Amino acid sequence: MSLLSDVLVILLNGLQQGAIYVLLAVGLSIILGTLKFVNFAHGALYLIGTYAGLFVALNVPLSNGKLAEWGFSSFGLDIGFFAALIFVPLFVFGVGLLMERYLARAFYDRPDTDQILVTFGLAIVVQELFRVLFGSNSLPFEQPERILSFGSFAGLPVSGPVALPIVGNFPQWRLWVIGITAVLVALVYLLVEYTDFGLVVRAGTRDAEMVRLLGIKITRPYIVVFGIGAALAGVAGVVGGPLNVVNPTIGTNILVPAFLTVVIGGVGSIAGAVVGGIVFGLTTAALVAFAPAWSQVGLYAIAAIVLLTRPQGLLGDEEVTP
Amino acid sequence: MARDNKSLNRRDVLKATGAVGTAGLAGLAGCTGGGDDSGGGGGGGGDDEYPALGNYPIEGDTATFGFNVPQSGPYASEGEDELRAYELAVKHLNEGGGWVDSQFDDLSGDGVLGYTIDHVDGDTATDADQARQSASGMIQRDDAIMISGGSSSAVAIAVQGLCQNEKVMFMCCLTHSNDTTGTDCVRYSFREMFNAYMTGQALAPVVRDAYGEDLQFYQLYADYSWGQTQQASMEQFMTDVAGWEQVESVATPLGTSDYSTYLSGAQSSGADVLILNHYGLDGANSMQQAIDAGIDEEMEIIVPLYNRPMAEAAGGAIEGIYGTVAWDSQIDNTPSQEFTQAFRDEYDRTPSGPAQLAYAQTLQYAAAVERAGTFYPPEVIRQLEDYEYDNIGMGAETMRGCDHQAQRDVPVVQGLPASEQSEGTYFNIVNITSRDDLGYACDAGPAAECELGSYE
Amino acid sequence: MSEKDANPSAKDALVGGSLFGRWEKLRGREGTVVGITAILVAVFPYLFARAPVVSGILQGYQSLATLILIWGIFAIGFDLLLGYTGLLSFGHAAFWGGAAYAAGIVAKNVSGDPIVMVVSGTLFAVLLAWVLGFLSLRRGGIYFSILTLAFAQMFYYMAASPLAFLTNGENGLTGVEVGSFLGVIHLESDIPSVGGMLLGTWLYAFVGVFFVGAVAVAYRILNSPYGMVFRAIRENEQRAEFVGLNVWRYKLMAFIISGAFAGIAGSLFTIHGAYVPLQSLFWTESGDIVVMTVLGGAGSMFGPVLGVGLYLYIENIVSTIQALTIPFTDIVLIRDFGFYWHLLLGLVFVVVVWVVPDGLWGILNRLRELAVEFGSKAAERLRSRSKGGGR
Amino acid sequence: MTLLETENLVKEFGGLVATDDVNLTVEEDERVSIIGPNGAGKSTLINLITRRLDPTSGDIRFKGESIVGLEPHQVVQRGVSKSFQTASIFPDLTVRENAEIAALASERGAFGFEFLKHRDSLSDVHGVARDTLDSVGLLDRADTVATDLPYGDKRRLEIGIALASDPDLLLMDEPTAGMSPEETKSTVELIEQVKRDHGLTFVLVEHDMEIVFSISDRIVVLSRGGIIAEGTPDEIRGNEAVQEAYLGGVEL
Repeated sequence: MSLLSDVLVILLNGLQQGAIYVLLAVGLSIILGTLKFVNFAHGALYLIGTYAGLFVALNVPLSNGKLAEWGFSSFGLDIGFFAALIFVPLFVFGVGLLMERYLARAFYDRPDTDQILVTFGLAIVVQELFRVLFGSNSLPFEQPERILSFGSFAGLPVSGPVALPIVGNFPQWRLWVIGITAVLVALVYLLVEYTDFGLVVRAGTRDAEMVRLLGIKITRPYIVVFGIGAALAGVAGVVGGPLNVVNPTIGTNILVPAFLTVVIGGVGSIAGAVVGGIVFGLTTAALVAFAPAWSQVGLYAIAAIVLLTRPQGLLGDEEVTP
Repeated sequence: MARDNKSLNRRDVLKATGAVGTAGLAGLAGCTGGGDDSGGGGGGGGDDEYPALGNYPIEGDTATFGFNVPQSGPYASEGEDELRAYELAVKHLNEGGGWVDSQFDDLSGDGVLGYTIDHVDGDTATDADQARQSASGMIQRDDAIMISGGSSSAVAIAVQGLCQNEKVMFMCCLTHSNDTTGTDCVRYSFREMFNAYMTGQALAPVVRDAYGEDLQFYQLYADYSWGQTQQASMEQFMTDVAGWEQVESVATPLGTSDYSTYLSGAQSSGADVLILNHYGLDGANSMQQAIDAGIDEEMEIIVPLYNRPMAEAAGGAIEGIYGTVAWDSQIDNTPSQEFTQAFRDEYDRTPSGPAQLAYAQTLQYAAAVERAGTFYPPEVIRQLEDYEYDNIGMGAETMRGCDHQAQRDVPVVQGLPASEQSEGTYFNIVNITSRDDLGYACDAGPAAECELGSYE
Repeated sequence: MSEKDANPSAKDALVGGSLFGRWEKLRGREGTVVGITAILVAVFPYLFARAPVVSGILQGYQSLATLILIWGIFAIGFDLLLGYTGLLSFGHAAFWGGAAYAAGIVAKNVSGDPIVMVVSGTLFAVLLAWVLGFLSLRRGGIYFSILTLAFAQMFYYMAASPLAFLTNGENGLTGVEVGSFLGVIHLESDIPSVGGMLLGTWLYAFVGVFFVGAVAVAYRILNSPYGMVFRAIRENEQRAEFVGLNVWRYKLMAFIISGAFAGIAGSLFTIHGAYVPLQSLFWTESGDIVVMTVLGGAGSMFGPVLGVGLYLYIENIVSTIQALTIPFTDIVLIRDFGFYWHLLLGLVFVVVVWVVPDGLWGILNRLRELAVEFGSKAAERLRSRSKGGGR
Repeated sequence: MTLLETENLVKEFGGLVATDDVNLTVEEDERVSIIGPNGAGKSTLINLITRRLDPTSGDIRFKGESIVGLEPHQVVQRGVSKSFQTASIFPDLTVRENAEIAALASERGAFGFEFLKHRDSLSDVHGVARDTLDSVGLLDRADTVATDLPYGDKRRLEIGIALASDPDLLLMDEPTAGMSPEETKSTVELIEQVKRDHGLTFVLVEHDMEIVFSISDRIVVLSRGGIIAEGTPDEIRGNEAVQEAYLGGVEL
């Protein structure tokens, strides 16, 4: 109604859309920055996170795919959303470690192109595996009504609309998505900026060769970086899952915008990933409000413009070697 | 399966004996053939009177149907149900049962024109490109005499264009765009399903009675041809029939999965009704997000076209929301009950709307072949054009000759709450809007843009 | 034929004289390569779709044969960029789909002459490749891949909505009327007599001519200074710059040339189907050409064509296999085999990238080398034995 | 005639001054070595001349014309060639092809449109390539794939590539780095021979003082980005500032 409320709505929606990108982009970015590894299978980690979230939080009926054929009529532990928020990142962290150990490590010394190709292939494999197991139709991922409810404590309501001043009704879950993202990204930021682990990561981002020469055994921080990146993608899957339908293609669909977020923000920069995600979210939301037909085109146009005018990304360091 | 080792097929025999090509070569078409091209194949009497065309005449004593449905991609579950219905139709054609015994007098239950019916299936993946590749394989390799399928308009339009070129008949399954029998219509394709235009006509009186007159409505629509035609007809009929006023109509581009900003716009518009012209998973997304934003507390929501994957994905979000469906097992008449029963007996599950379309279209084609006395496509087409029937559970119908669009009733439904949903049951039938209140003349609406193309 | 074999090498001298040796020498000649390609193109549809027994096993059909050649042209051009110049574009759908649309729109509004369609589609692709290449090549490595991806997606979404008045949006471009070739030959019709038995349709012959032409041109490019420069850039871009080559402009040329091949292929795709699906611009199409090229063998002339054949064969024929049985028996190994086709393809792709980066063609090449070695050894033994006998 | 001259050349990275007001001249037919402790700015200076880096201020002139606005390949086309610190070759191409690429660039320019011309017809290119390989002693290995060469031969090839560009000035960045004593010896012989055969002007950056003092006409000493001494080998040997720089530097 009022211009102010319109602007606020665009802001909130933009932040929320950006939040999922941010979660994915931070992981992608530290992996790319520190390990110089291009992970086109990051979307697959998101996919795994979403299905794992569904599995832990709910119990959904299966009507399609091989699992249903093999007699599994439903799927899930149904132990609540909060549990998913705890267990899924741990699980995907583990998946990330495995991926680092058995795939990425074999490719650190191979060209970017090979890294892109092998992870692109892996993304196809994971997607198809999920299609085979769960069917290609969409599963409903209902938003949790409450989290943290146990015993006499009813828990915090997280779904449904909430009345905000000026804005009016707004889907509560979207606010939670923004909040959870902010907390997690802040944690990762603190970890990287203020711990010894972070020091190695930051140094690695600047000059991996130098860190190696200094004799720091780099393998462990590396593998942890990969795990953290994966875990963030897992969280993104859990919190983002209930916003959209869940099917095997969501991983590949989100990969492209997530990658664009990284490159427009600046590789290796957490702040850059945050800024990139917010820029994407806000511009998409604004275009939707003012020129909807161009909202999808706009995302890619912005990425192209940023890359051409500021190749190192909005917050990226200038590359030393051409 | 028809795909066993055939060392030579009919097309090859033609080429090898130098009997020259079929269609094409201007001026030659129609002059060739007429001889003994059927190559000593068995069975079907009377098949020699027509020239070779497309995959006619049929080699051997088996006629192959091609069922091109989504087996991967977002509509796979719908495709699976369609395939079940197709296979059931083939079974009934060959062995009797179901509507073959009770509703279709033209059919014997012992094949069609003495030919045994076989079928091949293909995966469209709800992708026009792949659907065409799959269909051309069926036509060229498996010599399918008829293709049926489609779970989206883009696929149906792409495949029916191919079929027109290849001179092979296409029986549409689920396609709702005006264009299928409008600007992109072809001679070789027939549609039983109603279209976006008719959905608008069917819904308007129902929602007017439910929500009252003098309301304001706000539309979101998927920005491609189906969404555009859907929103145009909703605008027209909500304004003309329901007497409502449109506040705004906003396009959501293809590929949108987050509708929150669009929905915020609708929310702050002050309109009373929100019409979400999104189909399938887009519809599941936008509907779910509208409910999460609490829009259902402030506005009434209408979703013009439902399908089962959408209902499955949206879960309880569809509660109370009006829309239309192709057909529903709860429709109370003899053919519907018979089909539901036959399907349940065979598969132990409830058939979906598209399943009924698939079953009906296959039998409809077979019956037309029997009436024509030949598989020669132009004659079959002439049998279907302006054919009147009342045997597939949607009342008295006409397959109109000018645009190949069935003139029929349209079921209007409301979504059930999650607690009342069960496998195959997602909706509550509110009304069956009579075909007398629907449709348009041959020179009006989408039909005005239709040019069917040639028979041969 | 990989570029390594195209050069006379010491190995040839070793095996000279034997039958293998003579063959090895002939293999490298341009005329031989083009001639053999033409012969293979001529018998392919017969073997694939019509020959007794063979086609029964292969289960091929005419339009798939045509489609394989069309994608083959696309792949040959793409490999000039990926395999030879070392640039991984994830946006070639823009040229393939862009040309397909351009050819279709020209057919609808100007002329349906197949030659006019190919020329206009290709020109459009070249212009687009020039502009996108100019912009994308400002960055190297993954940035190049992502920029091309971003641009191509931009075109996809533009074709989907804002330009739907031209492209017919989601429904795809329908109503494309392909005219007759030279005003006489309707491409959809069959070729009379023996030509028809071999080639099938005029359309196949039309596409086949372009395919052979594409092979000839690509072979020539690879043996021109460009071929050398492209590989130099792939091997060591910095060094290429420091011998005084304008690396950037050569990269742009590689991009434009590969765009031109994609353009020819895209235009032929429209002629083939008389329809342009919107998906032809989607990024999965770019992904498909990457998979095909790498699977077959990037950096070789015919590997990518092999990859195309394999991919399309699996996609269209293997995917319809209901159950995998042990040949000539009814023992079922895997039920619903076709259902897994994409998964299997993905797994094979990962293995190829990981273990055999030169793809299936590389494997074949190694087998061939083994055979040559074996052959020359056998010949030698034969010679020594005959000498012994003479004494 | 003055071939190369830098005028008040400055390069700063952030606040760090890597090249400090360097005025360097190289005359035609002169062999100049640049020495200095680690971090003295030798590589930066070379990278400035080859245009890999943009100077912060100052000018670089080659044959009297400023090359500051040029791209690296244009500088090479003008006649400044460079051999790298590591064996920068085209590993999967044959030795012959390695040389041919360099010859192509010098004979046919930085860019051409001859993509349909068969390379067998480029006799000029083949000639230059053959001569070059002959002069670096790799002609008998012309058909070997470069990556299969032993390290010393790779470095020879690297120098060969630089020579095949037909340079007027050759910049050599530590040509013996990482070599065994024998390889070093043969490389020095190669340089001596090239010097004799081609009458080449070159600038050598080198750590090995034995080589520097044996083949240089003039030595320039850099420290902390600036020139602290310059002169014949004999003059440099006795220069106190140089000894100070080396003793006070990071490395002896």
